[in-house]
Amino acid sequence: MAAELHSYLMVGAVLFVCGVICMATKRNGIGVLMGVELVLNGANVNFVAFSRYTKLGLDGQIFSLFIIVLAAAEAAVALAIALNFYNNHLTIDVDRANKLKG
Amino acid sequence: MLLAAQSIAEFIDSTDAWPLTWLNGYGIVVAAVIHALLLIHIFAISPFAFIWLERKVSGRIQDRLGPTRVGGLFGWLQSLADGIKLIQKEDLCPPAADSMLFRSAPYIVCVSSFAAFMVLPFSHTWVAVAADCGLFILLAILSLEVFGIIMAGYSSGSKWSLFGGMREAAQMVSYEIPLALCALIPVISAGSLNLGEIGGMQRGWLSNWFMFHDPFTFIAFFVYFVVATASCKRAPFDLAEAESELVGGFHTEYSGMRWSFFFMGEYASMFAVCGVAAVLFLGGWNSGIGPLDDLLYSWRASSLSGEGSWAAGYLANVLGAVIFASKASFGVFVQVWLRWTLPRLRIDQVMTTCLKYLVPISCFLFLGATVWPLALQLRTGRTTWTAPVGDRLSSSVVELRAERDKSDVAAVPSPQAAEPEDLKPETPEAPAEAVPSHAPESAAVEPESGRDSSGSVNAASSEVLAGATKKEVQQ
Amino acid sequence: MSGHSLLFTFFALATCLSAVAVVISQTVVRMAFWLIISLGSTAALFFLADADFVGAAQLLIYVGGTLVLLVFGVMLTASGPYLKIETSPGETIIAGMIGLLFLFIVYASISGVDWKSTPGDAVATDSPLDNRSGADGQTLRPVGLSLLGLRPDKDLSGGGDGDQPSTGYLLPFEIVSVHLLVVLIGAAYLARAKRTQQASAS
Amino acid sequence: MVGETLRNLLMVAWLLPLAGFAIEIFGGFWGKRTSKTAAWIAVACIGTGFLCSASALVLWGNSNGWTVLESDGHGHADAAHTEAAHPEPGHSEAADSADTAHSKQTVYSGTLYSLGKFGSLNVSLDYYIDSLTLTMFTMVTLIATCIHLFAIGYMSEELTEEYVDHHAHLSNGHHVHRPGRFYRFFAFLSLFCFSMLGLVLAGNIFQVFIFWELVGICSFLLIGFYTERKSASNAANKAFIMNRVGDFGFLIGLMVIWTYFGTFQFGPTSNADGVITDPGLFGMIHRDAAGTLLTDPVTGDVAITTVDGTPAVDGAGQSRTIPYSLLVVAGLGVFAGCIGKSAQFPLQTWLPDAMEGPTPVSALVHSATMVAAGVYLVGRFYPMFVQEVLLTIAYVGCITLFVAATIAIVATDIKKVLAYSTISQLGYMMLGLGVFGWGAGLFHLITHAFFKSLMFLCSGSVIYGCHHEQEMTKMGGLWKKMPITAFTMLVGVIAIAGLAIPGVIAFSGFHSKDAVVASALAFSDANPGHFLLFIMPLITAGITAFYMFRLWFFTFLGKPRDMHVYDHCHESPWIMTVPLLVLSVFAAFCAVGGEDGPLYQLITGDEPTHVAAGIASTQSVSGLTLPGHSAIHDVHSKAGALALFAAVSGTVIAYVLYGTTLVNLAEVKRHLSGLHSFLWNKWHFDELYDALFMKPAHIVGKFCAWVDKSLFDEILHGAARTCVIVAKWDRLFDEKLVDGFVNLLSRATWSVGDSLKVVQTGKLRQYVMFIVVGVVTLFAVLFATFPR
Repeated sequence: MAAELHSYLMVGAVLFVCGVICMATKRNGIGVLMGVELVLNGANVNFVAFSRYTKLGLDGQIFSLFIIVLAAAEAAVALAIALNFYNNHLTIDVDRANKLKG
Repeated sequence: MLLAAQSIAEFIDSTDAWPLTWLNGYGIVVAAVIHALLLIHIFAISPFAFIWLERKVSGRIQDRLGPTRVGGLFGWLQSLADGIKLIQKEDLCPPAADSMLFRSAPYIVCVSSFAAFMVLPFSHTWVAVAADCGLFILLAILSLEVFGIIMAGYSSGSKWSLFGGMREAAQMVSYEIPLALCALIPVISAGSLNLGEIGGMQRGWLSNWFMFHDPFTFIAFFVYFVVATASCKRAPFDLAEAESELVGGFHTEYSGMRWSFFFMGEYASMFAVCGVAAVLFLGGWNSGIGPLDDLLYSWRASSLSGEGSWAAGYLANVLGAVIFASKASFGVFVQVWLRWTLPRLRIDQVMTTCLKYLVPISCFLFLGATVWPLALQLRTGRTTWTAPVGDRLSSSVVELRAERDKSDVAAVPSPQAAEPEDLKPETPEAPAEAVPSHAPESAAVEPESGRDSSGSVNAASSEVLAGATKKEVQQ
Repeated sequence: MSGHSLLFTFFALATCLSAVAVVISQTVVRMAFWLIISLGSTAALFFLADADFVGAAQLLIYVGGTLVLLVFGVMLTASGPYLKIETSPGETIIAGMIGLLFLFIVYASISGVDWKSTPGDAVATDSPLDNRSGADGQTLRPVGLSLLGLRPDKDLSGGGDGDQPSTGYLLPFEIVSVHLLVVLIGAAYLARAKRTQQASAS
Repeated sequence: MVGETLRNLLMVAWLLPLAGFAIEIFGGFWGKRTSKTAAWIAVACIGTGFLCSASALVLWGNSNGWTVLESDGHGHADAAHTEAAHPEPGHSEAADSADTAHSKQTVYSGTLYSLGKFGSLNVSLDYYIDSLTLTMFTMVTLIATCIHLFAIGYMSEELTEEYVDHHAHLSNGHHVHRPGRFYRFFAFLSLFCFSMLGLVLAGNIFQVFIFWELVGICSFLLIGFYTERKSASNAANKAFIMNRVGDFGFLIGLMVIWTYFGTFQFGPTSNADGVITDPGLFGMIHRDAAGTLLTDPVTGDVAITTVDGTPAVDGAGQSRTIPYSLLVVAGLGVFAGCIGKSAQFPLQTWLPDAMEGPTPVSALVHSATMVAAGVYLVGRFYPMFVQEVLLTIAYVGCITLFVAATIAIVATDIKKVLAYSTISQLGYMMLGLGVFGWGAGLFHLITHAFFKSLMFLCSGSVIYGCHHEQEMTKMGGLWKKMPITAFTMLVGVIAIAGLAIPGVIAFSGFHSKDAVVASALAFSDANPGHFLLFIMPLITAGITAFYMFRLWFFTFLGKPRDMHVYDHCHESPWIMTVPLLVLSVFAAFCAVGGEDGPLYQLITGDEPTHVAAGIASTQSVSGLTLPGHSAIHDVHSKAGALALFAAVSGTVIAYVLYGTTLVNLAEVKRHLSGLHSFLWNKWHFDELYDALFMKPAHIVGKFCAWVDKSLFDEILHGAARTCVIVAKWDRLFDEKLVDGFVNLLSRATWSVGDSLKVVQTGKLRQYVMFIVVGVVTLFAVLFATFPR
């Protein structure tokens, strides 16, 4: 059991790190969003694994459900922001969004 | 769990009375074999049959014969011949295409369409995966199909394809909402997302079908059928592949087997949505004739308990599968019929129909179906007209009481020692302090059982209900 | 190697490799494709972990909803076919190295925990979701009851570690519902604001 | 019943002008300034009032069988008269119902409307109706009707949208152009009539005061009618302020009365059952048959009596008394008000200036009615006056009549002459009242009202005919141009001069002045020390005849002095001449029969009790002897002869000087230049007041200004300068120290932010990298710090 939990956590870790690298390297705004999705999924995997293999029980599943729902909401808002950004800058390159540069 | 076809496996593993006891321990293998056979032989061949059906029907509708050459008078081998022809064709990939996506898109479409059959029951317990949230999984898998189409449209490197893909994406995402809402209406009546369970509830006379459960489900059936037609991008909603506007839509650039995969996927999903309609609204594998259903169920029960012949149970299930398949096929026939009868809508009309009419109607129906039992109870004292759900729930409460009485005789439970898993609820006559303070509210179950029981009885009855349904599914 | 671990290995590999592919891909649509594979495989992992409902929700909402939305975004913001916005190789290399370092750190922390000996017997000998309350992935009903404020899987009658009654997740559920509505309106407003500006400008 | 009917009739007559005023002033709906509607409404109101008054008079006479007119002859007047005409003071309907048959009720009093009760002070609208009230009512309404009619003609120039006032100049030398104010004039006239009638009807002294002020306001409005003229507005102010001085005394009198008597009402008050609860002012001062005041035996103060004439006691059992000196003060106070209102010495100077108003105003307000209000009040309040007060009244009247008459000799403005004549005649009335000739004074009031209003209207007619030329020096020979005016004016002049052919014909002035002079003679006979009180009016009678005939000769006889005026002169239209004729009839014949005639009998119908018998010196506190009717009657013929002689002499002198060319007027003037200029400057009263009041006020004001400027201002400026210096230092502190500290802080913050902003690259991806690096570092530190 512990081995399986371990494997699940590793899968989650890989997803998480991939998401972070995705966020760090992609200049496309949508790509960054995808990175965020990956990160959230890494967390999801961990929750479900804990739900299955520890005494966490249903709570883990419900947390992952909430994460999924909030990810959907976040995607909707982020997409709207991205569209607005595109309308204003005619590009989706996040490096152009440096108006807050110090 | 996904591919293990666990219900069949468990069934085989646990049966003692059966002659097949030598199979014990190898249930998973048997189940896999059965699953593969079903998938290949029935689900994969059925699209060919439907393609033939479509050609014949369209021919008749257009006052011509349709295919007649291959395979005799009815041309029933025409689809096979077409398949052979398509296999032989060259697999083209345009230079402007993103080849990796271009090649993989048909697989996504095809796989997602066929994977839906995993949770679709053909007869009592004849289901690959008897998942508790079967309907949910089915809808989820069906919704993946759109991805393949978008991929195909985007990666073809053609504007016709891109337009078709975009249209398809917009259309399917929009129509998923009323589809899910309409599918949920019988679910409300049944109180379960388990397709096998829902089908089993509609046993008995025709009036037990959920279509006739109340006015809202009756209307919901037709709405569902329209929406299902649209989500299969069938005419008159086939804007994604409208040949008069977009040449071929998303599959303009495809040829050969990849092209045919789209169509196999389309016909598979047609059958899938019609199967869902059959299970949800049209009684599933039940014939609609009370005595006949009872007879078939008694065959199954006797074979299951080892008293009767296993062959009788198997025959009963085969008969049920035939009944189910004919209902679903009739749905497919109607879709074909519609395609050759109705003109195509414009894309804005399609979206208007969905967002301005079908979604509000579905919402209204959903609301009505929610309020209906309440209103009916106020008038008549019971929550259903005809359907068996209420009776089933009431009988389970009766059973529960009998069980509770037995346990009362055996031992008086102390509140501290009582485990929730024990299925030994507190008696209603017990002193107030004996009732657990966390007792859930009666909202957990149907009003029938909640009406005359305390909170703990409710919780327990819901447990019993869960157990009972599971038992039934495993039969 | 049991069937279960075989399947797990397959889907875990699919998940991880697709995720890496997402990082490596240069085209957004390809990224989306690999992301679908990754998330779909994750859903399969959920099924394997007896979380049917979560897996189905993952498929329906994530794959079928969110990603379609993302692809929409890609198409609406693409100024040409197969849009590529390259990242400089140096950045990629640095990011990769830091990512590897990060992965190593996470791995170290995962393997650093002795799950068996943690206080409170954190790792159960078997799934706490026993037969009655939703083993074999039959978690639909318990999850639904939890969202309605009931916890059939928890012993909260006083025999457990505390007397506190469980309220389940009714309140978070409602909050998330309202949150979704707000997001719906907000997103609609955001997408609409530009158009009215243009209308007023023209 | 009779009382109620009388009350209602008089109320109608009183309130109708108010209604007219409201309609005229608020009903701008007839809009056009050329409409005469306002005038006709005013005439209708006051005319109806006259009819009501006249019918009330007739009704009143019928109810008591005209007993007052039964002339008993002066010789045996005492017994019958006092008893018949004077039941106890505080005669009321209810109390009188069971009275004897030969003594019919003549006095009615009661409350019209109770305004409020403040403690024991009962403020209400009361009425007090006796023969005097009715006579005054009839006289006022009759004269007012005539003057209203006259004014329609006189004021017709105002019937225009744009009236050019030739006497008012703007700063650029142009005449003032303004809309006509025809309707406003009549509105003010109506308001004045209402006020005057209210004053006459008033049943308590406080109510009298209210209408007294209202009359003053109307006077102010009418004098200042040509408000654009500076002289007019000055005159209005002067009149009003002069009246205020008198009213100050009036208020003192009111306070004394209120303090000691606790009531303002003249007549008795009865409750719902008709039982008299409060005797009223006139009932509280009790005189015995000899005219002696009832005094408290212990303190010697004057006792206040109850209804039945016994001394009243207050709540503590003490008998209520009033010190004699305060009774004098109260009387003098009330008389001070009368001085102001009736333009007596020393407050007489406002009246000639009041001639700035339109001539009908002068006729109505400043000759016939308003100025007569003072005399009327003295007559009304007569029972409250003790001998010292009466003596004061007599001397004030004496001085006034002489001073005014002398000024009138040299005045050349036709209206000014008449104004001084008015003052002089008012002096006669006051004198008559002061020397115990109650009936004589009021008799002269009525007759004078008729002939003076007649003369004023005549002068108005002349002015109107001569296009607003008022200087007599520019007139002359107008007899031919305006015969009606000249004739009626002559009637008035003869009346005021007191000319008569004894036993044949005598105009009203002869009878009334005769009565006054007779009273004065009786008084000076009884009190030889006060002989001036007889000599002065006798001389003045001659002066009066002189200046009145001087006026008439100057204006109507002789040669025209200014041909321009003469050529454009014309007779007035009928609407102006008819009132002249009507008034001339009354001026001539209203006093027919003299003291045996109906008018005199009517006036004296409700004479105060103690008047008829007179008071002997032994009964008098101050040792004065007040003559009774019989005493006056004894000297009547002697006084009449003397007065007639004086008048004839004056007439002859006037004729010699002005009617013929025998005497060189300029020579006379040169010889008497000192006297002339003294008189021309009105005895230097204005200069006197200027020196007495204005100059000291100016000196005090200048001193105050100096204190303000050089003392207070310096203190303030010093404080301000100190503040400025302190503020400069404060500013230095604020700018250098506080601001410096704050600026230092902000600069430090700024530089820190400036150096930190480099971190904010604005690149999303770098932020992510920062986070990752941070997490990695954190974990590395954790692992290094807590090894397994």
